[in-house]
Amino acid sequence: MAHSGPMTDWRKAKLPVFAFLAPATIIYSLFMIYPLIDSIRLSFYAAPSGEELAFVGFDNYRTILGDPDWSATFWNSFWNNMKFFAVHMLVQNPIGIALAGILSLPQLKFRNSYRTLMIMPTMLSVVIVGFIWQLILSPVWGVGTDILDIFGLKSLFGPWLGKEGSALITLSFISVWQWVGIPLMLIYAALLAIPDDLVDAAIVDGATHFEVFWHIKLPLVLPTVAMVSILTFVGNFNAFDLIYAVKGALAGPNFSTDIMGTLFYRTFFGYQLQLGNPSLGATVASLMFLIILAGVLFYLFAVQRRLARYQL
Amino acid sequence: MMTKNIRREDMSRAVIVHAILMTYTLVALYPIFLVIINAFKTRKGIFRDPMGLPNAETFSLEGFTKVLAKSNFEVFFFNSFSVTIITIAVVLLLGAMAAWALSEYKFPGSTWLALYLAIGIMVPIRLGSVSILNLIVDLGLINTLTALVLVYVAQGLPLAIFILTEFMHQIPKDLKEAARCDGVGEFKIFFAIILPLIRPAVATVAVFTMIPIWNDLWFPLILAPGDGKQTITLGIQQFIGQYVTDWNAVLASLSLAIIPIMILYLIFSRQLIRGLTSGAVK
Amino acid sequence: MADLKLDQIRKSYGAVDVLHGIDLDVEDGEFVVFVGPSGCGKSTLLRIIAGLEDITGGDLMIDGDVVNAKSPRDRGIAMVFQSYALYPHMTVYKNMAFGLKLANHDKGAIDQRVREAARILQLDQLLDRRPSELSGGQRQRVAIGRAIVRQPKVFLFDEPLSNLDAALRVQTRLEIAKLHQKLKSTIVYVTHDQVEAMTLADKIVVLNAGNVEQVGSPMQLYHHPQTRFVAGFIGSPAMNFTTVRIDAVEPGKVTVTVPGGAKAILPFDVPAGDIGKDVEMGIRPEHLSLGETGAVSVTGEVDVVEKLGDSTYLYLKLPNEDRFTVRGPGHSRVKLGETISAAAQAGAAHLFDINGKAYAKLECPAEFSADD
Amino acid sequence: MADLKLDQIRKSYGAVDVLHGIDLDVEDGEFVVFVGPSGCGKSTLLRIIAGLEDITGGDLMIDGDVVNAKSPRDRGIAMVFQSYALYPHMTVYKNMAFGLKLANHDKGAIDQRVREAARILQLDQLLDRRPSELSGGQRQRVAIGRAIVRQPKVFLFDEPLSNLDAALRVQTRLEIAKLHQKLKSTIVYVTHDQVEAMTLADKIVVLNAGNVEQVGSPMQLYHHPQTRFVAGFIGSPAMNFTTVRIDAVEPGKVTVTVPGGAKAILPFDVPAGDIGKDVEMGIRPEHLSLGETGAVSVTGEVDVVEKLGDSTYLYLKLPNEDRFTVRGPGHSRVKLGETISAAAQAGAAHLFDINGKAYAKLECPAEFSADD
Amino acid sequence: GELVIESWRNDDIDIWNDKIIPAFNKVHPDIQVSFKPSAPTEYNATVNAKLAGGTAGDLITCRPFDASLELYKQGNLAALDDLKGMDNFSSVAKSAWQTDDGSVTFCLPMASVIHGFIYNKEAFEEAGVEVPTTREEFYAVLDKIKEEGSYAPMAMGTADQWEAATMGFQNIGPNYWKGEEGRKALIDGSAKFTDKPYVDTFAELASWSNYLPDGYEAISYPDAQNLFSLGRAAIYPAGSWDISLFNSQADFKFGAFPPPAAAGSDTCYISDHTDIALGLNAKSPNAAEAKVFLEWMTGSEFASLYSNALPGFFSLSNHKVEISDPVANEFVSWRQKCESTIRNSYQILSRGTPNLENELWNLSAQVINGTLSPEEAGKSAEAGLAKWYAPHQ
Ligand SMILES: Nc1ncnc2c1ncn2[C@@H]1O[C@H](COP(=O)(O)OP(=O)(O)OP(=O)(O)O)[C@@H](O)[C@H]1O
Ligand SMILES: Nc1ncnc2c1ncn2[C@@H]1O[C@H](COP(=O)(O)OP(=O)(O)OP(=O)(O)O)[C@@H](O)[C@H]1O
Ligand SMILES: [Mg+2]
Ligand SMILES: [Mg+2]
Repeated sequence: MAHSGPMTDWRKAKLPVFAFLAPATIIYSLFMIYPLIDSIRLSFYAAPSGEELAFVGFDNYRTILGDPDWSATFWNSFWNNMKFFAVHMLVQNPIGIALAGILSLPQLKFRNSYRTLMIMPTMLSVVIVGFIWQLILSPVWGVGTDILDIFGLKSLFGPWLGKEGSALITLSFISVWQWVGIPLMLIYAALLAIPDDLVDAAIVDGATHFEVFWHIKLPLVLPTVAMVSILTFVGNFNAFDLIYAVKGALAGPNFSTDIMGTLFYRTFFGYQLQLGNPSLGATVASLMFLIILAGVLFYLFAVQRRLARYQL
Repeated sequence: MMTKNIRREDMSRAVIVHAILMTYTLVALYPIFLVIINAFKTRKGIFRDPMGLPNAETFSLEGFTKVLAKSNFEVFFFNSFSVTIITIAVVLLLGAMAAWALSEYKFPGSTWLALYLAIGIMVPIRLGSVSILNLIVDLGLINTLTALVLVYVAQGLPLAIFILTEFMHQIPKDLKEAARCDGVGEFKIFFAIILPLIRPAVATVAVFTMIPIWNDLWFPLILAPGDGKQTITLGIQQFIGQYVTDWNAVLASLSLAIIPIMILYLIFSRQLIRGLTSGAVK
Repeated sequence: MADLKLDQIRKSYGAVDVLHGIDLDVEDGEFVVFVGPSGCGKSTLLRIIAGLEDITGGDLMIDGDVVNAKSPRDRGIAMVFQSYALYPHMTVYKNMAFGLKLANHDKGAIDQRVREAARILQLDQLLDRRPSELSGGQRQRVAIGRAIVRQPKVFLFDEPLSNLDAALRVQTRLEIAKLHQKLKSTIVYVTHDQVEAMTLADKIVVLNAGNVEQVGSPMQLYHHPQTRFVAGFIGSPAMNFTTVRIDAVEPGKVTVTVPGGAKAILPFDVPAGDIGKDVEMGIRPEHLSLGETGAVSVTGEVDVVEKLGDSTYLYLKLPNEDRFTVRGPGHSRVKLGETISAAAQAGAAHLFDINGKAYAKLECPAEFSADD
Repeated sequence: MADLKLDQIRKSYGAVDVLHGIDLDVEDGEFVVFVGPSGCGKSTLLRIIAGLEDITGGDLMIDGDVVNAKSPRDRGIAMVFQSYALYPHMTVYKNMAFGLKLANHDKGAIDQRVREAARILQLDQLLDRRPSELSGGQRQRVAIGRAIVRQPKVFLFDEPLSNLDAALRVQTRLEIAKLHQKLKSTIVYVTHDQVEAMTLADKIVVLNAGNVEQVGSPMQLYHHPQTRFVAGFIGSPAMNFTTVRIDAVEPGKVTVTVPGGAKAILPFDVPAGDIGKDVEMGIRPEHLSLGETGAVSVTGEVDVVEKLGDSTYLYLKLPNEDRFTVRGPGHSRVKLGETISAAAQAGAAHLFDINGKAYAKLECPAEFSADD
Repeated sequence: GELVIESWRNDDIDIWNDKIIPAFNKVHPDIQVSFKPSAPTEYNATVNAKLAGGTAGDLITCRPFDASLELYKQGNLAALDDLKGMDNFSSVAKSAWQTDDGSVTFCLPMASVIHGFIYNKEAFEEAGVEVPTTREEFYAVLDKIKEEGSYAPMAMGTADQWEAATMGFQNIGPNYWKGEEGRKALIDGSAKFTDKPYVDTFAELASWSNYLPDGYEAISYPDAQNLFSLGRAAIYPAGSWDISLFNSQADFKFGAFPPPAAAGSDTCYISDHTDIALGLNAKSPNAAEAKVFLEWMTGSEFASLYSNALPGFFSLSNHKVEISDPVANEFVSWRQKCESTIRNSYQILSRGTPNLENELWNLSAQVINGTLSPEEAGKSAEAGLAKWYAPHQ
């Protein structure tokens, strides 16, 4: 974290520091950290049906990573999650960046209206989003076909949500549609912080608006792009709702849309006839946490350090 | 006269730019539009011609009448609203306080505390559901909106602190020191100077906090499913049955559920625009 | 290198008119400085020349071509910004090469030009640094270097020195002057510092609220301001003004009563109709001498004394509450509260009618006129 | 009102020593100005007095009490910041009243004090505006007003004028001077502008790299700089320096060779051991006269001419490449490239040894000495 | 206090509030009852969490077999053997909510659902086909309708997966594996999924893809319901619970027929699945009142009320219930001519990991999607069982 200058020594303000931090830390520790630790503790225990919890060390981890069925499921969901993340990185963030770039063009009319409208999908609940897109993509109701028909592309339409090859990608796109607002908002704010003079200078230097964006603005907002990326990563590896809303916890067809979140849910809470297994569920969650932590640490130490924040 | 001075490339660029923006706006809004128009149609109207506007034949308020008759929508609204608003207020206040302390004061372990407070961004809080439920039961808060608020506050704090800390760093140092020289106490500096100054950032955090809370289904279900305590998302769920889905009612309640969050968003978004365009706090 | 012609340039932002029809000719190789108070439209005019703002009305010609509709990159201009606007993520070298690279110059040519500019500006050692690793003055030079390499027809400078501290400002000012001598390029330069304007310009354009108040060489403006505004704006410390009453006029001569009651005969052609009117007389501090008698003399109480070492500024309060600055010698012994007199030669006085227009001054010793 | 005593104040940030033991006495009602180049520690010292920075070593006393451990609000100080640091969300009135309200003054008393300060600073009309609706000068005055209403023992100013344009700076400078006369308060004022320092200070403290270089009245510093650093820092345009060789010494007299070969006899006491050494001679531009003969004379080629109207600066390149600035009359006819001579009286010269310490000057006409 | 019923049956709120509870209150006006359903997909997780947290309602709607058994084992459900009126239920009816050894019953059986096919009578008339009675006729009818072209022959999709297993595999399967006989054989390990009956079931299922609408891979259960109720499909592989929806939404006449057996087979089998029961939260503070309610539910009034209010949910009690809905009546009449069985994955076989029921969802959907051959599907199901179930190892 970049500090603007010397901070005030806490000894001069002992009580205030404590008073400022205490309420947030207490509520957070009590309702977030304690339950999480309590649950993660479960990953070292097992409770055979009807029996008491017993400490089993790393057995649960061995099961998840060692048992062929479990590890296949686990790695399947991991790789699906990576694909899910890749689509967000390759589609959501570039679209967000591009739209933010366009919105930050000088003298653009209606920019605030555009921005407000474009962020609307982000406000919706996944129940709504899942429902809308199922409706649109349903081969039965023909909204999708009709829309493609407008462009003469009707023949391209397929039951994307139902095919193993395309279901995950389709869901990723739906998620992209919903969440584009976040990178858009954050990067737009960063772009606005770039002084107009820099843009003017580049234009006088003979750059087109695209070149200004590519050579000047983008390099300058790279730290924000990196932050958006890590938020995307954390968000994607915690994702659950959309897939659950559209495909259920079984994440079909044939687990092709199964990501870590759905795997966790299915394992922890059970699904249909499958009983929940809190111990294994907690193990999955702990592994998720480790993966996310690894990603975050990678970002902190390998990426963020290398990205210079330029004083604008 | 006017046009002679306007560069042709500017004109064509403006056309292209607006074409792109409008296309994307359309992509963003069309699905929402679909939900809303279909909410005003009969079931047959919905499924015979989902893209058509409601017309004399297909227009129907059946969904809305059902939703309003069968469920206490006012109550759901009220619950969702109060939970969301109170949570936002608490998250913003406590989050800003903590962010302020973290960004302003140097004390042993401040980096660790910052990291500790950030862990919450990385793990799904659902994982802790059972412990949370037990805790809430022990506190005797089950089936109260307070329970929801507490959990949401804990859930919203990490991101709020994370974002607000960044913004706090941008507040000119002179301003705080001027206040100190003015003889202003630390609390007063925070409440009278800092809080008003970071309003735009606060609006951003409010939006980020609001979305998952308003739309959450899980905690209302386990913490406050009781009569008169349901939130709107939970309310909608009652129209999604096991084998039968009441589409009219679902669409109507979805549309109804969109409205309040949009209003909240628009309120905050004015602050947000101010924040974005004024370079944060200058 | 090129000449520049502004023909009735107007600019409005929505309903706000910022420039009200500016006419101006800049010749090839000329160093033109725009001065004027903050908000008068200097930057706007410069940005219009650069092509960064659209023109609301009128024509802008560079080398005889109307360029109103041309984009900045097609105008052959280069601009140096007040904030320098260096690209923070590029090295000095890249900052300078950026424009050339965009124009698809070949690598060798770019390198040669950048190194040449770096040599001229003594930036050779700094080519690999980033702007954040440079001092203010060095940044300023990089910004200029970035303009030079493009070999533009016209250089535009927008308050390039205002972010520098006093010492650096003097030094960079000298460098810009030398650069102009060396490159012989057409330069349009905006500043609100009249020392810069005086020392750098071949021609100064004084802007006031979106209008050209006066155009002329520094000495013309110093000695023959056509309006009270120009008189007050050019010169430091600023010209002193006080209200005088016109008592009598003769051809080429006017008798006025100065505050305190003394009379003065000044060499101005004032229409007889103005007899009895109150008009404004201006005298520069440096033309007033303490205690001496002269054609015009004022008396007042000293209410501030500022000692600068080489000279002392005495601030007199005249009987009519107008304030006069007098420059005395560095070792002046005048004390606060003393009542003193200061006088000037008749030729040093300026006289402005109630609209702020200067009356024509007739007889004029070399000391008080521009001759170049 | 209070006196202030700094006793061996040291400050380090981690391993970086910023202040190396500052001793200073400020008397009740005195106007003290800290000057020095950027980064020399002026702001740090001021902030230490304010209590915004911890003291690493030494003692700070206000009115005889050691206040090292006191928080800013208990020190009875008020500070005006370079950036003004007005609360952007409060009106002018509230900005000024804020500190008092928190100190639980009653409403009537607050209102009276605020209005009084507003009257003094001519802010009466602006009390309901927010800072964003004020001009730079007005903001500056609000910042001062905010300090005044608190009736502090000591006022601290950190480069309060550096964000203002030239005209406003002069005007505000005068206002601050009058304010000091009126309030008779103790003021510590930081600036890097030596005109401000010269005109405002009772006592100037020249800081250099965390050390006090010299303390004295403006005229003492102007006429009797103890080091080359102070000599070069005080005075505008800056003092000219060139290397001279010491040929012979007698008590109270030294003979030196100036660049170009001419000899000069100067009234300094130089130890015989320094004969044959190269030392630095300094002469202020305003003490050089064109062409005239004097005790010291230099000859060089004019490489820049700057006409300012009232005077002309000529920049000479001496035979040893040193550069001399000469102030000529406004109507000077000297052309670029001409070789000219400039001379000064022996008393105008300053001589510094190789460590930059001034040699004692003996005989000294009133013109070249501080006597107040 | 007030008795709270936890349920996943969102759909039934009206019936409970308007009919069942008022009827109960006529007899016991002093006992307040409220029906609190949650979303079906969240039900298990919610109830588990609430039970763990001690906030669950007094009466818990029971899923059949292991889900409820586990709740009982954890001490969350009270034993109900001593409940008066429990003897109104056959042992088959109770089997879904008993311990493995049958010694304890912990939920009061409420209803079963029957699988079969619902058809659009108008479509059949237009195509000139009769209700099929054999498998061969069934496919002839489908071919005919497909040929005729104005209706989709069959309305179903695989997007939700469970339809493929429940309305497909478990619907037509009993005719292959001979109902209970085959089901028990699977449990004792004497039959395997790689055996012919199971592979054949998968194979028949695979042939359905010819008759399903385009893009059936992305058609969800509500889509299929709508396709049929809007008159766009001729045959709908159904659960009896669909009747009430179609009653309210279809504006054409529809009928039902049981899954056709192969020509020449002497017995037909139907899936008559024990689906829903009501248990007593062991920690309920209102256990006494709750028992009163449960006792009332064993009576004939409830049986008749429930079966008629929810046509397609057939009371499991021994009371004779007059069902007024013709189609529901048709469904229940198959109990007379065919052998009943329950879904073969429910008892015991879904107790381990992988879970057979969930496996069957996935495999059935894949078979119809054509991404897996019937043989592979059989092998896969068997391999899954073999992983944890001793009789199959
Ligand atoms: N985008 C804009 N919209 C509306 N008014 C504007 C805009 N840009 C500038 N102005 C107005 O135009 C006038 C001229 O501005 P300009 O920047 O040219 O002044 P300036 O002479 O450069 O002043 P300064 O010395 O302070 O830089 C000002 O009154 C300013 O408020
Ligand atoms: N928090 C800090 N940590 C490390 N060094 C610091 C810190 N604050 C200031 N310094 C250093 O202390 C020195 C003195 O700084 P200070 O701000 O007092 O200079 P100054 O004389 O006010 O300069 P200026 O005229 O530029 O304002 C500088 O070299 C600066 O880099
Ligand atoms: Mg400007
Ligand atoms: Mg400073």
